[in-house]
Amino acid sequence: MSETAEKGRPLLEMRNISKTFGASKALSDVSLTAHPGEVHALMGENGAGKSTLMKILSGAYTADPGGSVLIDGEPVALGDPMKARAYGIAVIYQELSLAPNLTVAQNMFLGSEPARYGFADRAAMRRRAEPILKQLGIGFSAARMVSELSLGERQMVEIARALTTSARIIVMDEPTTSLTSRETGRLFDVIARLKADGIAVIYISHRMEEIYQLSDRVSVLRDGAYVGTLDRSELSASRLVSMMVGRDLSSFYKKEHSQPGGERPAVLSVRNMGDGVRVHDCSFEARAGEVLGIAGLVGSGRTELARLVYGADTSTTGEMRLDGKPVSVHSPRQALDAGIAYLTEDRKALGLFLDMSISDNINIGVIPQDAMRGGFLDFSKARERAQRAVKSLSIRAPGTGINVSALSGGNQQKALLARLLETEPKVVVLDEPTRGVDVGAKSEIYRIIDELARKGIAIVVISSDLPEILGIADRVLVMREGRIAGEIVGSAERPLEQEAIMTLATGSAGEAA
Amino acid sequence: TAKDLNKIGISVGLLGNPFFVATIKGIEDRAREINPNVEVISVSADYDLNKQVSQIDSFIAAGVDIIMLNAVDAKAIAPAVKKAEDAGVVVAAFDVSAPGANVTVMTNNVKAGEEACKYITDKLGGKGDVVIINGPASSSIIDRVQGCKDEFAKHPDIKILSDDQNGQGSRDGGLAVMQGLLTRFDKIDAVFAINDPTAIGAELAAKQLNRSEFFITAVDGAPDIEKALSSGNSMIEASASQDPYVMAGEALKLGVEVLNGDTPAEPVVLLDPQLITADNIGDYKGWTAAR
Amino acid sequence: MSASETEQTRMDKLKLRSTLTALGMLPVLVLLAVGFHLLSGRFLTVNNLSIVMQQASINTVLAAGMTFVILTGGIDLSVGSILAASAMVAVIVSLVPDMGMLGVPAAIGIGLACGFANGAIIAWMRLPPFIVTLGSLTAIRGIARLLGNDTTVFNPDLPFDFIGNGTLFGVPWLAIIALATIFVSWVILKRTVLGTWIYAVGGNSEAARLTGIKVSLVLLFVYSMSGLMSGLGGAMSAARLYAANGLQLGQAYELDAIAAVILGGTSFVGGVGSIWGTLIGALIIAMLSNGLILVGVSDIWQYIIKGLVIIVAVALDRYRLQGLGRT
Amino acid sequence: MSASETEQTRMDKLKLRSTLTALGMLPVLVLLAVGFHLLSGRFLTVNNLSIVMQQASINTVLAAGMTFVILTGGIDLSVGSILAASAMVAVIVSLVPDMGMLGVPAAIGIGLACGFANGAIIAWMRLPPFIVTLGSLTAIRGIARLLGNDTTVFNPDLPFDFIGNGTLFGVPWLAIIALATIFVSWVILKRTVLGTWIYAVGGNSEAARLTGIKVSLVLLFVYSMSGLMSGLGGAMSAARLYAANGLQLGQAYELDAIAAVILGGTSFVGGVGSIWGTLIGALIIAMLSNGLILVGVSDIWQYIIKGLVIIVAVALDRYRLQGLGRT
Ligand SMILES: Nc1ncnc2c1ncn2[C@@H]1O[C@H](COP(=O)(O)OP(=O)(O)OP(=O)(O)O)[C@@H](O)[C@H]1O
Ligand SMILES: Nc1ncnc2c1ncn2[C@@H]1O[C@H](COP(=O)(O)OP(=O)(O)OP(=O)(O)O)[C@@H](O)[C@H]1O
Ligand SMILES: [Mg+2]
Ligand SMILES: [Mg+2]
Repeated sequence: MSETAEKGRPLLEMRNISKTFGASKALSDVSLTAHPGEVHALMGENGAGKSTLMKILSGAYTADPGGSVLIDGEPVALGDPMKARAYGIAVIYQELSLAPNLTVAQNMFLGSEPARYGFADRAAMRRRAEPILKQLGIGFSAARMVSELSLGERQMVEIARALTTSARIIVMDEPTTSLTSRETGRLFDVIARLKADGIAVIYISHRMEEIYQLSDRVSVLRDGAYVGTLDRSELSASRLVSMMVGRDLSSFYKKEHSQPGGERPAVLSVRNMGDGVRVHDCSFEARAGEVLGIAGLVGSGRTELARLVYGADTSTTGEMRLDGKPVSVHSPRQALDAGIAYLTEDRKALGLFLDMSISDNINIGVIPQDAMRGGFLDFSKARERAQRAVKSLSIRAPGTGINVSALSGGNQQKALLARLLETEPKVVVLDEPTRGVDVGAKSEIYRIIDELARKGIAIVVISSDLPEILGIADRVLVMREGRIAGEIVGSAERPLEQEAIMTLATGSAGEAA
Repeated sequence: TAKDLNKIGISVGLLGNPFFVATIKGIEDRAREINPNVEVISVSADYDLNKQVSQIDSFIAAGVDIIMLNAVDAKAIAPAVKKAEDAGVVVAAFDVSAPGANVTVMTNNVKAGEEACKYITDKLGGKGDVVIINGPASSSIIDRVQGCKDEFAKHPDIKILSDDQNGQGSRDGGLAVMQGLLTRFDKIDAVFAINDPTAIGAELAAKQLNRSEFFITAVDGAPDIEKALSSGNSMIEASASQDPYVMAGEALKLGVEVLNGDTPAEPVVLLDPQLITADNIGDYKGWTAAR
Repeated sequence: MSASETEQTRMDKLKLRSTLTALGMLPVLVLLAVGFHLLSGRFLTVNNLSIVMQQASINTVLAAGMTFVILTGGIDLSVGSILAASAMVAVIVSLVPDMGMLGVPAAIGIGLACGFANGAIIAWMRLPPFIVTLGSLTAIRGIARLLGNDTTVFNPDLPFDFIGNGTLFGVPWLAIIALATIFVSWVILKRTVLGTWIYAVGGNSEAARLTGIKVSLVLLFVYSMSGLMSGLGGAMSAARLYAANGLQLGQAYELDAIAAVILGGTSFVGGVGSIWGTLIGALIIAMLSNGLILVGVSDIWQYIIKGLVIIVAVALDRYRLQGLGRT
Repeated sequence: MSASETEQTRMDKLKLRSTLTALGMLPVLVLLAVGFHLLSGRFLTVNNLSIVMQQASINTVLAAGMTFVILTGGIDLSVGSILAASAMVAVIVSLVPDMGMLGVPAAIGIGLACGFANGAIIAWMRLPPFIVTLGSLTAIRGIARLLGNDTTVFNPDLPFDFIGNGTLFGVPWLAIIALATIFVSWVILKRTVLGTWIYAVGGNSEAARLTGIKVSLVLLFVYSMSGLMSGLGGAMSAARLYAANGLQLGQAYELDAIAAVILGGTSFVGGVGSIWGTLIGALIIAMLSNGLILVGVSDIWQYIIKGLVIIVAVALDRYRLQGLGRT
C-alpha cells in the first residue's frame, strides 16, 4: 500500500469524514482522494459505509462536523444535492432513484430541465437525450415510462442521467448489479471516454472482475473505517478480500452437488409458456439436485418468465408439470402450495416488509402452518425458526426482533432466502440472488445454493453475472427477446463458456444447438 | 328551593345562523338583567344528536343552572332532557319543542307555513301550479311544510308540482334546486321556501334564468329578506317572521322562574308569526335591531 | 469489543425509541388533562372522566375499525353512514314486541353487511377505497333515511338502553365496550396470523401477494371489520339516545375516526401503527370537546383552539421522536 | 427487424392506452348526459348545460387546486373552510364604499395565506398533511365565523356580482373562470419545469430530493395553490350568493373536490393523474345533482343513486382499461 506516484493536485479530497445515524456510526474518519482521469474503486462488505460516503459527497446526507471536502484544493460546503451538482458532482445511486411515473427523458433531466422562462423545453430535452442513449446502446425510446422498464433498463436510465450533466466527478454506486456483460461493456466504454476527458470516476462494485478491469486505485472500507488503498499494480483478489473481510475466502463458487452421470428426474417441466407480450413459447425442465441457470441480456424476459412460472403474472399459453403431474398455477399461493418458491430480483420493492422485524420477515410465509388453533400466532415457534434460519444462513443481525431495514443488503437478501426456504419448496427460482451482495455474503449464498441442490431441490438461478452463472450452474438456458434461444450443458470435459452464452443472447451468430 | 343564576349552557342546532345568533343575544340580555356576572356558554350541535347529548352531559358536569336547549331532534332529545333535570338542571327549550323540558317557547311553525302559503293562495285566487322547496327534515320544517300543505289542500285547483327537493335551508342549496326545478317546469305560479335563505337562493336562480312569472314566500323574517322586501323589486313577497330574540329571552325568563321554584302557568308558549310583506316591512323590528 | 458495544447501545436506543413510539401521544393526553383541570377545576373528577370516556366511546369503536383499514393503506369514509343505518335498524327492531333485544345483533349485522359490500368491491374489483367508500357514504346515507321514512325513530323503552346509559361497577357500559373493542383489535392485530397479514399488506402489498398472502381476503376482512364496528357504534348510539335519525346521525364521523387513528400514530400509507395509539387519539379528541366546554370557551374559539391543538399535538410528537434516528 | 417491430407495436399500444387514460371518465360523462336527457327530455339544452357548468364551477376550481396537492401524494381537507373564510372576506370588503371590487383580490389573498400556512407546516415541519389540514379545517372554520361575528354577511349590491351571475357571450362567467383555472393548471403541470417537479415529488419524493429538487418548496407551492384556488372559490361563491356564512358555507366541500380528482383518475398515492380528468370528475358530480332533480328523483333516492353511480363509474373505468396491460 503506497502513496501513489504524485498525479498532481487531486480533484477531490474528502478528509476525516464521519457520519452517525442515531445510535450507529456508519463512518468514522474516512478519507478519500480522486484525481482527474482516474477510476478510483471503492470496496467493502455490505454495510461498510461506501454508499453513505458517496451520499455525503452528493449532498444527500450531511457529514458530522469535523471533516472537510475539498475540490481543486478549495474547501467546499456540500450538504444539499443542488450545491453538490453545482460543483460538478454527479451520482448514480445504488437504490435506484427514478420517478417511475415520468418518462426516461424527464428522469434524465430531473432537477435540471432545459427550460425557457420556466417552461420545459421538450424538444431540447429529446435532442440532448438521444445521443446519450445511443452511446449507451439503449434500445428503448426516451419517451418510455420508467414504470414500464425492467430493473436492468432502469439502471441504464440511471447511468444515462449521470451523463447529462457536465460533471467532473462521477460516482457510480454499484451501477452494474442488474446489467449483463453487454451493457456492462457499453458502460466501460463510456468510462474509458470519461477518463480520457479528465473526469474522476469513483466506482463501487462487489464484482471483482470489474474492479480488475477498470480501476486505477482501490480503496477499501471496513465497518465504517478506512482500511487502505491499493494501486493497480498491487491488486490481487486475496489481498482485496482479506482487506475487506479480514480473513481469506478460499473457494468462491461451490459446485459440490453435481456428481457426474445419471439423468436426474425432472421436477418441474414447463411447456410453451408465454404471456403474449413479453414472453413467448418457453419450454424447459428443472431437475432435482441440479442448478439451472437462465442468462440473457437486460430486458430479455427472464424475470417475466419466472413470474409466469410462479403465478405472479397470468400466462396466456403454456402448461406446467410438477413431478410429472400437471399443475395449474394462477397465483403465488398456488405455486407455493405446489412447492414452487420464487426469490424476487427487487428485494426492497417486491420482497421485504421493511417495517417488520427480521423474524416476521422470515416467518411470514409459514405462520399459518405454525399457528395455534384459532389462528393465534405461535411466538416460540416463530422465534425458533428465525433463530435457526439466522444461524444456518449466517445472517449477521443483532437480534431477530429488530426491523429488517436495519440489515445490510446482503443480510437482507439472506433473510429473504430464509423465508422462501422455510416453505420447504421442491423448486426454487432465484432471480438475481446476489444482486448488490458483497463477496463474503455471495460465497455464503453460493454455499446455500449448493446445499439445497445436494438436498435434491431443483434450483433455477437467473443472473446477469455471467461468471456467477458459469460458476454455479450445471446447465444454462439463454433467453433472447422473450424466447429461449438455446441451452448449453456443461460437462467435466467441456465446461460452460462465456462466449457461447453471449452468442445466443445477442443472436449475433446462428442458433447454437 | 330557589337557586341563583350563575351559569347558563346554550346548545343550538347550528350556531352561525343569524337566527340563533339572535336567540343567544336574547338569552344573554335577559340573563344579564338578572345577574350581570352570569357566565354563558353557547355551543353548536351542528344538527348532530350525539353531539348535543354530549354537550348536555358536559353542561351538567360544568355545573350550569339552566340549559337553554334548541333541540336537534324534537322527539329524541327526551332522554337527555330527563337526565339533565334529574341532575337538578333546569331545561328551557326554545324554537323546537323538547319533550319533558321545564318550559318551552317556540314559534307556531304550522301557522307560519299556513300564513306564508295563504298569501300564495290569496294572490293566485286559489288556482295555480306551486312548488315547495323542502329542507332538512327537522320538526320546525316539517311543521311549516305541513301548515303550507294544509292551506293548499283547501284549494283543489292548487297543484303542487314538487315538494321533495331538499334546498338544505341555504342560499346555495335553494339556488341549485331551483335551477333544476325551473328547467323541469316551464310554468310555475308560486314558490314556498321553507326558510329565507332558500327563498333568496330560489330568487337568484330565477333572475339568472330570466324567469319572472312567479313569486316566492318564505318563513323567518331574516335580515336579508328585510332588504329584499323593502327594495320593492324582489320576487319574494312575503315571509312569516319569527322573533328569535324575544322567543329565547322569554324562554330564559320562564326558565329562571322554574329555577326560583315557581311553576310557570303555561309550560309551553307558542308565539304567533307575523307575516311581513313589502307593505308592512317599515314597521318590522327585525332580528338584529338593537333592543 | 467495540463493535458489540455499539451494537448494544444501538439496541438500547432502538428499544427506547420503540417504547417512546408506543407511548405515542400519551404525554399530550396527560398535558391536556392537567391543563384543563387547572383551568376549570372540574376536569379530573371521577364523574367528568366517566363522561369523557362515554363521549369518546363511539368514536373509539369507529376508530378501531378504521385502524384496521388504514393499516392496509386504505380508508373508509362510510363509517358515519353505516352507523346511522344500523342505529335506525337497532331502534326499529327494538320496537318489535318481545324481540327488542335483537336490535343490537341486527345493527351489528347490518354494519357487517355494509362493510362486507365495501370490502368486496374494493378487494375483488380493485377499485380505490376512497371513491368506493365515498359512494357508499352517500348511498348508505340514503338507505338510512329510507329506513325511517326520513324521520326520527324513537323508543323511550329501549330494552338495551343499559348499554348507553348504565354502568358496571361505576364504569359506563359504553366505555367498557369501547375498551373491549380495543382489546379485541389488539389481539387480532398483534396475536393472530391475520393481524400479521394486515400489517404485511399495508407494508408492501405486492410483496404480500408474492409470499402467498390472499390480499383480497385481508382487504375483505378489514372493511368488514370496519363495517361491523360501525354497526356496533350504531347500536351504542341508539342505546345512548333512545332514538336514531337517518339523515343527521353520524355526519362527518369519518373525519373524527380518521383523526383519532392518525393522531394515534398510524401511518396513512399503511403498515405502521398501533391500536393503543388510536385509543389515545380518540380520548384526546373527546377531551378537547369536553374540556373546552368546561373551561367555558365560546364555540367559535373552540373550533380555533381544537384545530391548533391537533396540529401542535402532532408537531410535539414529531419533535419528541426527533434525534432518535430516521422516521 | 423483429426487435424494433415489437418496440413499435408496444409503443402503439402504449399510445392507445394513454389516449384512453386521458379520455378517462369522458364516456361515463356522455353516458350520464344522454341518460338524463332521455329520462327528462330537458337535460341537453343550452340553458341547462350552462346551469350544470355553473354548478360545477366552484367545485372545479377547488378540485383543480386539490389536483396539485394529490399529485404530490398529499391531501387538503381545509378547502371548504378556506372557501368560507375568503367568501366572508369578499363580502365584508365589498361593503366598503368605493373599494368594493377589492373583495375579489382580498378573498384570493386570504386563501393564498391560509394555503401558505398549511404548506409551511407540512413542508417545513414535515407533518402529515391529513392531520395538518384537518386541524386547519377546524381552526379556519372558527376564523371564518369570527370574521362575521358568527352570522351571515350579505350585500345585495355586490359590485362583482357579474362573476357569479353574469355571462360572456352567453357563457356564464363562473364557467369561464373554472375553465381558465383548469387551463392554467394544465399549463403549469404539463408545460413547466415546476409541473414536472410536482409529478416527480409525487412519484418518488426521495428521488426528487436526490436530484436536487427542493421538495419543500414544491409542497409549499401546491398547498399555496390549493389555498389560492379555495380563495377564488370563496369569491365566486360570494358573487353567486351575494352573501356568506362562516359556519355553513363550504361544509364537506373537500369531499366533493377530492371525489372529482379521484374520479378523474388521479392516484391517491401521487404522481399519476391529469387535470382534464379532474374537470370531467367535477362535471360528473354536478351533472348527477342537476340531472336527478330534473328527472324528479326525490332527495332520498338522489343519495342512493349518486352513491351507486360514483362506484359504477370507477368500476366501468377500471373495466375499460383492463386488458391494456398491467397497471
Ligand atoms: N439512513 C440511514 N439511517 C440509519 N442507518 C443507516 C442509514 N443509511 C445507512 N445506514 C447504516 O450505515 C451503514 C453503512 O451503510 P451503507 O449503505 O453506506 O453501506 P454500503 O457500504 O453501501 O453497503 P452495500 O454494499 O450493501 O451497499 C450500515 O450499517 C447501514 O445500516
Ligand atoms: N411493468 C411493466 N410494464 C411494461 N413493460 C414491462 C414491465 N416490466 C418489464 N417490462 C418489459 O418487459 C421486458 C422484459 O422484462 P424482464 O423484467 O422480464 O427482463 P429481464 O430479462 O429480467 O431483465 P432485467 O435483467 O433487466 O431484469 C422488458 O423489455 C421490459 O421493458
Ligand atoms: Mg451501498
Ligand atoms: Mg430481471
